[in-house]
Amino acid sequence: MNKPDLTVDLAGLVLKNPVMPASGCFGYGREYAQYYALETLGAVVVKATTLEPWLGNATPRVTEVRGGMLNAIGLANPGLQKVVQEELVWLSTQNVPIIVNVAGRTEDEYCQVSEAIANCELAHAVELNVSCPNVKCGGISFGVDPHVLQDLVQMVKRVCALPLFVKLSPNVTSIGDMAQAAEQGGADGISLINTLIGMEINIHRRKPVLANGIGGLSGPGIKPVAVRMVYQAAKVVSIPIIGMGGIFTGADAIEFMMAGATAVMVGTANFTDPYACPTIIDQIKEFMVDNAITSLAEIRGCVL
Amino acid sequence: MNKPDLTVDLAGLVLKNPVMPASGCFGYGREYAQYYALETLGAVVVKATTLEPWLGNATPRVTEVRGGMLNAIGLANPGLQKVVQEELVWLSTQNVPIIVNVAGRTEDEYCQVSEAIANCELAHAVELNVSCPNVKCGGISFGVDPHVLQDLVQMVKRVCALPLFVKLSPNVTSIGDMAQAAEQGGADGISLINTLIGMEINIHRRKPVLANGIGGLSGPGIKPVAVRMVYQAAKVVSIPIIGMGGIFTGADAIEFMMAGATAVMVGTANFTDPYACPTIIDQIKEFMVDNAITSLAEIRGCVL
Amino acid sequence: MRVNVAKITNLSADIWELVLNGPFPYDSIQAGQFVNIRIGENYDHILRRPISIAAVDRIKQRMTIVLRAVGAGTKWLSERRVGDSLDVLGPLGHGFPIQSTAGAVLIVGGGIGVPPLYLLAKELQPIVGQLDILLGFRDQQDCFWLDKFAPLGNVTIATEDGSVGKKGYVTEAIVAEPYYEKKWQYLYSCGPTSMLRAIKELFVETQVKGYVSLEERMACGVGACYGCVCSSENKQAAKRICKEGPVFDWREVTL
Amino acid sequence: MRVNVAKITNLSADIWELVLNGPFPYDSIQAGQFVNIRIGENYDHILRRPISIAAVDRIKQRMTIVLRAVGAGTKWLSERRVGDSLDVLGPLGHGFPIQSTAGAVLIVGGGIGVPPLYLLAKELQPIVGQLDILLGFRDQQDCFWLDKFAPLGNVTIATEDGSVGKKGYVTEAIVAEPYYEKKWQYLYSCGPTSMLRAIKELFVETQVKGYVSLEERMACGVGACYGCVCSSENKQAAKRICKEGPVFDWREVTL
Ligand SMILES: Cc1cc2nc3c(=O)[nH]c(=O)nc-3n(C[C@H](O)[C@H](O)[C@H](O)COP(=O)(O)OP(=O)(O)OC[C@H]3O[C@@H](n4cnc5c(N)ncnc54)[C@H](O)[C@@H]3O)c2cc1C
Ligand SMILES: Cc1cc2nc3c(=O)[nH]c(=O)nc-3n(C[C@H](O)[C@H](O)[C@H](O)COP(=O)(O)OP(=O)(O)OC[C@H]3O[C@@H](n4cnc5c(N)ncnc54)[C@H](O)[C@@H]3O)c2cc1C
Ligand SMILES: Cc1cc2nc3c(=O)[nH]c(=O)nc-3n(C[C@H](O)[C@H](O)[C@H](O)COP(=O)(O)O)c2cc1C
Ligand SMILES: Cc1cc2nc3c(=O)[nH]c(=O)nc-3n(C[C@H](O)[C@H](O)[C@H](O)COP(=O)(O)O)c2cc1C
Ligand code: FES
Ligand code: FES
Repeated sequence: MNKPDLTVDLAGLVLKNPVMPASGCFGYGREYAQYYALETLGAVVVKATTLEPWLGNATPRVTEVRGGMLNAIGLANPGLQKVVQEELVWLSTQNVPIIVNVAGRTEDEYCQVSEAIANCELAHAVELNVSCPNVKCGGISFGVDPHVLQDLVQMVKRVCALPLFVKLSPNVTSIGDMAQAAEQGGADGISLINTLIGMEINIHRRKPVLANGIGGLSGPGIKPVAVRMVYQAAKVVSIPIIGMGGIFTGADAIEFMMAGATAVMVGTANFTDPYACPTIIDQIKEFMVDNAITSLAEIRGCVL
Repeated sequence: MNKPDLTVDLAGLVLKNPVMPASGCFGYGREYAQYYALETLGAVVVKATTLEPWLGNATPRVTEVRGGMLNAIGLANPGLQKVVQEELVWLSTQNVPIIVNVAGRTEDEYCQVSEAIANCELAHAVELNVSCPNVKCGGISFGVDPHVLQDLVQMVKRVCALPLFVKLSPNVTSIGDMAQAAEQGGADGISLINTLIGMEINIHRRKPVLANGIGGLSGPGIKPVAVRMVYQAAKVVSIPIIGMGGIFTGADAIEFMMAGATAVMVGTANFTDPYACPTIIDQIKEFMVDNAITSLAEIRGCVL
Repeated sequence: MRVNVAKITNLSADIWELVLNGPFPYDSIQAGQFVNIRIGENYDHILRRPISIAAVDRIKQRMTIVLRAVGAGTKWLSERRVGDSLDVLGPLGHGFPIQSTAGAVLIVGGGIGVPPLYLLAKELQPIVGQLDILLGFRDQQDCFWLDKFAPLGNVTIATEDGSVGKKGYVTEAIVAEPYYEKKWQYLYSCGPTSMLRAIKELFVETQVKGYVSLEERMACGVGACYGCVCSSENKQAAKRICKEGPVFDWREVTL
Repeated sequence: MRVNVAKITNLSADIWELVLNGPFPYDSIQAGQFVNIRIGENYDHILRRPISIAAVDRIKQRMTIVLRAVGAGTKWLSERRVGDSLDVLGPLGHGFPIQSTAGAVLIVGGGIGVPPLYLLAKELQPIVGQLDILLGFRDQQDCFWLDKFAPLGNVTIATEDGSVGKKGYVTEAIVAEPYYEKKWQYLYSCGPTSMLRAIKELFVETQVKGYVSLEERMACGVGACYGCVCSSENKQAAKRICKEGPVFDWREVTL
């Protein structure tokens, strides 16, 4: 048999394999570069970047729960300027496509950051994190109302020439509606899912474990919800989907692709095992060989 | 110290302790009666009951996933008449309050079943399962639109004299809105959460594991989402809340009560251990003794 | 209930025999009943795994199960050591009725459906005398317990590749028997649903009475969740395999 | 990296000492660095647990950790047997700078913060000679490694109930020393944040230089998730305890 072909095409961005670290779980790549060459990856997705530096939430910011973890980092990041100058400049020497996750409090902030990322010519795509609170709408997230989302995507698309992926929040009644809104707004692809909102209480201290009270649930326990949402989104949009949520093995990644994902992102698994991404790439390859799959297109969306 | 007082008052229905099996996870009680006396429980909550018998979905209907399980039973049940005659008549001899979970395809079906349950004088409360597809609204669940929900609750309340608990679906953007809609509709309490919608794919067969494709996710992995939703609902309603989702230990139950629940339900844990409910009751008692808590009211909603 | 692993034996590549002792109502076990076993002590596996009881020693108060390590749960079971304790529920379900059995009996087992038929054969043999026992396996590697079945009757083996006994499926071995439609009065079977279905087709036009043991994914294992139903031929309400089964009159269930 | 448990000793009710050998860059370990240990092999615990390196034997190529079993992860670690392998990442973070240390040194440890100070003391002692070592524990039950510290300096013990050494908190033992504000040039400390905060208050007006080791819940342990930050006094961007720490100049961080 021929060598299996792991390349995937994400709206014109061709990746040598479908596996990327998920935003916020891989810093800017430096920390994991000591474990393996970043060029092993399909792409590197960096932490959320905002216009100004964000300090993030008080600690504790993370806690393990059964089936996963909760985080309330609060999108802490050093701000656009430092991200570009100190991180992207370095990362661009690593011979791997770069996707910059962008967050903001207003549509204008999203536009400014996305435009600057496109103009700096160091990144290959932008991923909009629309789970942030929208200050104009009383703090309700951009990612829960289809109209708000479509407008946001449209505005960003106008100023950002890079492929634009919209990262959807799973905390909605209809993920299909949100996916369609992103597509209609002009998104080149969608990525999902961001974290489910959860909470853990320390019953001895009688208060939430996280300083922020609520936090984002990620890890193995959310995979069934994530696979279902990829499946539902894939039924209603024709732009490529990047699936994530609890991917820990190659088999998990294959499951998302069968549900309709073109590529996948790996978040929490990096914490359990810093070699998670390269291991998953190897396992996908192995599965393809064992099952005589020559290209991932053969299985993509096969359950739809 | 005095003996801890585990009684709770659910809208006038006084339970000797706050622990009940969750609907659908305990049949009609008969199967677990061989393991312990049902009167040990705060109440018994029976499987969803519909006007006519429902056959349910094709098999496989259940599968284990990391952090929990998926089910697509499809509310299989022998229908109102048999439930009353064959199950409630027996259960009413067990010296334990009975809560009947009611489901339907139309508002009229919900009303007929709830009214009949009230009139049969064997049950002590009705729990409306509003996660069922509403045939009039193209199969969208009653439990995802606040207006549809409020109307349903209002109509049922009019014909059903028993305390009425509305069991909310977690697959919504704002659980607070749904909780308020139930309260405004006249609900005497709300229970939450029902299962999250999930999916698992068998990558070797290239099809979903469950015959139904998607199913309901329950078990330890959903607890953080459930605790968060109880917390959010408790902030906006004043009727009592019954919390559930991944409760496996007394500590889990305490966590829900601290988030605002008056009582709790235990679902999937019964499958892992048939003695789950009595064990949880003992553990709650122990926690109260260890922490000098004389009444559960002392901790209820303490993180709100 | 907590029982202990008294012995664990690897019978073939992925098949394991576990002898369990410790407090358990051994005396009440019927052939065809199963135990539902907890996997691990933590929350990694919240559903128990149903495994048939394959043999009982009522004097020594112990029982035997045989399992194929196919996934995480059975793999965990295959890694137990002597002295480890297991949390089991059982005996569960309804076993094979044997009271009214009379006349020539055919027992057909396939793969990992074979073990409970050993207990059945041991209990039937004193009642009906010589049994015709037909066991199907994938290949030689896959065979087990042939020596244990040998004294209980007329044993025929069929393997898909012919490496042991006849080549082909068990149904081919059945039709190879002259007058097979009239040869037996009773039929007992356990194995993959495809096999049970093929057997049902062979005998549906005959007078042969009998029972099949079914499998389905289970959650509670005690009849409380309605996860494990099968449908009955008369379109009555679905039957729970864990509670009304796993053994059913083979004419009553849709396969 | 996979290391093996060479020895496991129960030091007191809930405190365990594990000697680990097998491939690990022992030679590069600095006092104050930690390892991040995977708990179990399945998905029940997806976050590693950070544990300080308490001792290294660079000749025998092994290291020692000491842990208190407080929750599921540390309990699991305390249940390891000799020969079991552990998946560890490390050495992680930045340890205690010792190059420029000169003058009288005070080392203050509290509870489970004591172990990394043993490695520190062993490395500092040849450089600066006699050390003043002050260790605080809850009670006699809670004390460990006193004999190991004894040869390294002038050791004072404080227990909350006075069952060993002085009664009270370590800070009380410090202020009991005449001219404590001027007694030492360097301070090294590790223990509960409340203790570090109290010590900082004692010395904030003095010229004493030094370092504290901080703790925070971690996810990645390598600097990638920004889960474990502490804030710095100059209101600059938060510092990651796992990467820029766990050891910080005590004047730079807000406690
Ligand atoms: C009444 C009954 C008796 C059985 N007796 C035996 C026996 O004696 N020996 C033996 O080896 N096997 C027997 N099985 C099958 C055995 O239960 C499954 O092989 C086992 O549950 C697989 O679990 P796993 O974790 O290894 O596999 P996984 O595939 O990881 O299991 C995932 C989930 O699917 C369920 N599942 C997967 N396959 C089956 C199946 N075939 N039947 C039921 N549930 C399944 C598991 O219980 C689990 O919930 C029996 C099944 C039933 C219903
Ligand atoms: C740099 C560093 C060095 C440490 N060195 C040691 C040591 O040498 N010996 C020792 O016994 N302990 C040490 N700790 C504390 C140790 O990491 C925690 O006690 C341990 O993680 C608790 O895990 P658990 O599963 O037993 O408890 P659980 O309470 O069940 O843990 C739940 C979650 O909270 C986290 N967590 C809970 N308490 C702490 C804590 N105090 N610090 C960090 N995370 C926590 C856990 O990692 C886990 O993610 C150190 C912590 C840090 C940050
Ligand atoms: C610690 C942490 C930080 C995260 N930060 C971001 C972020 O900055 N931007 C974003 O879009 N998603 C962020 N996420 C969400 C992940 O990218 C991912 O969507 C989610 O964790 C689900 O995948 P997983 O289960 O593989 O972790 C973060 C997740 C974690 C656990
Ligand atoms: C097998 C199964 C059947 C269920 N059937 C019902 C039902 O009939 N009516 C209902 O309201 N909820 C039903 N549920 C949902 C549970 O009552 C409960 O809300 C959910 O499982 C979360 O709790 P848990 O994590 O403790 O299981 C069912 C859940 C399971 C697992
Ligand atoms: S497994 Fe629950 S009814 Fe059979
Ligand atoms: S634990 Fe991730 S940055 Fe420190």
